[in-house]
Amino acid sequence: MAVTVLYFAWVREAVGRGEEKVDPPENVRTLSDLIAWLRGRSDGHAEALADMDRLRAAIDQNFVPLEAELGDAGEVAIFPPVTGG
Amino acid sequence: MAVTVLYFAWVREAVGRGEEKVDPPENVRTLSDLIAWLRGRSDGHAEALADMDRLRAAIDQNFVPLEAELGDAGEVAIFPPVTGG
Amino acid sequence: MIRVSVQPAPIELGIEVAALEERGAGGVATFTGVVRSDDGVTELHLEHYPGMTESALVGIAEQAMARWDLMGVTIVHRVGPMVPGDRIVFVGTAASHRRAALESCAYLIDRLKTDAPFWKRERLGSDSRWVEARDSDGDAAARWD
Amino acid sequence: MIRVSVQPAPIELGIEVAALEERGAGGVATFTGVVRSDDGVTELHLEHYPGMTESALVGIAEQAMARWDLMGVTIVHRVGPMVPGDRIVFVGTAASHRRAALESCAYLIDRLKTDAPFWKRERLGSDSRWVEARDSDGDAAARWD
Repeated sequence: MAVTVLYFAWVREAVGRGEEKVDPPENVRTLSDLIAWLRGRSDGHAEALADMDRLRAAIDQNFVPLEAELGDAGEVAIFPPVTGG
Repeated sequence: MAVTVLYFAWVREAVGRGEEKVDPPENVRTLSDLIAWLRGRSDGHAEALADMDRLRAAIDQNFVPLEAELGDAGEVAIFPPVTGG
Repeated sequence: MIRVSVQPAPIELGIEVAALEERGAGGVATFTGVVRSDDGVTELHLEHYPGMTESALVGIAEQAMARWDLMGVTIVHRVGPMVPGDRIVFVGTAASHRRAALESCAYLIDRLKTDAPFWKRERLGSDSRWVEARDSDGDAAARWD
Repeated sequence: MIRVSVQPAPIELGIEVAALEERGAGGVATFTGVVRSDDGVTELHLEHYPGMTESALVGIAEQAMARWDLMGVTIVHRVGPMVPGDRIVFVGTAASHRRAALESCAYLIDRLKTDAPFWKRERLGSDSRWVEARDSDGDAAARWD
């Protein structure tokens, strides 16, 4: 199941890119699963995604908890807690 | 004891003037006394000052209740409840 | 910094807000009252008590400064004749914390409604009438006691 | 009427307020966030999530409209580089009742802090750092739940 993953702020900087298309295996069902699987892609991914507590996420542009199922998500975003305003 | 009395809004209109100097007798001790005494000055005064419930007042530019003593007030103002803002 | 103005001239909102922003606090909250155009009023006339008005407004501003951590308080009230769409009153506060800025702004306008000597007269075509005080304004002011 | 803008251009406060005043509601409340100049920050950079940002802000504005009787809600957030003194964010509401205007303004800015995908990076001379989220912002947003 191909999915577009977006990264923002220091997650983006550590990963080294803002966007990538990935095709995770069947056993990747939740956002947490996806994050754990993405860690294996590079040292940058491993560093950026090391600490789940520092990460927040959205599926198809809606905030969701990391336990959320990916379902048929087309776009997943991984980022630090927001700091606007 | 001479005192300057100011009137505002419909009180001013009914009295027919915005300011007057008056010299009430000794037995006029409170604002209520003064208002009752002022009623005798003209039909306009009587009309404007007929209903104490519709009146508010200040002594020397501070809001005070109508029961307040005049003391050595230099300036008394009588007006309707305020409607600014 | 407290700024109070009681003026016949139109309220220059941009200038008032800029002065508050320059306090460097990070947050500026404002409330602006505008003469309504939807109830048949063709003109509004604001009478006030010169001298007492200014000191009453300074007193309200000082109370806000004492109650919240503010870097600036501005109160501008227009007097004399005005028409629908004109600004009657502007209150603004500058603070490091947005809640202090917004709460103190509510305080200023609630207090101003009951504690400053202004009187409104409305003209509706050829009719005119003094605006009656509203109990709800007393209630709004009382919540800060 | 809801207006949402996420823009690299400076926030034109006068124009935004005038549009709210023209709603004819009688009262306009605003909150403006300004880049602070007193903590050594020389530049602030705002990153956001294009597409999601706009829909998140519209969602927050719609929630305010559902909760209070409002005639207008405006949210403008600047993105990209800015310097101390620049406006980061403007929220404004138009309502017949001043309390609705001011409370909804507080709601908008509290919610925006936690529910919209923006990230701040500060530059202090040659150093730069991502701003950490604050627990107090979560608490402020939670009081509206």
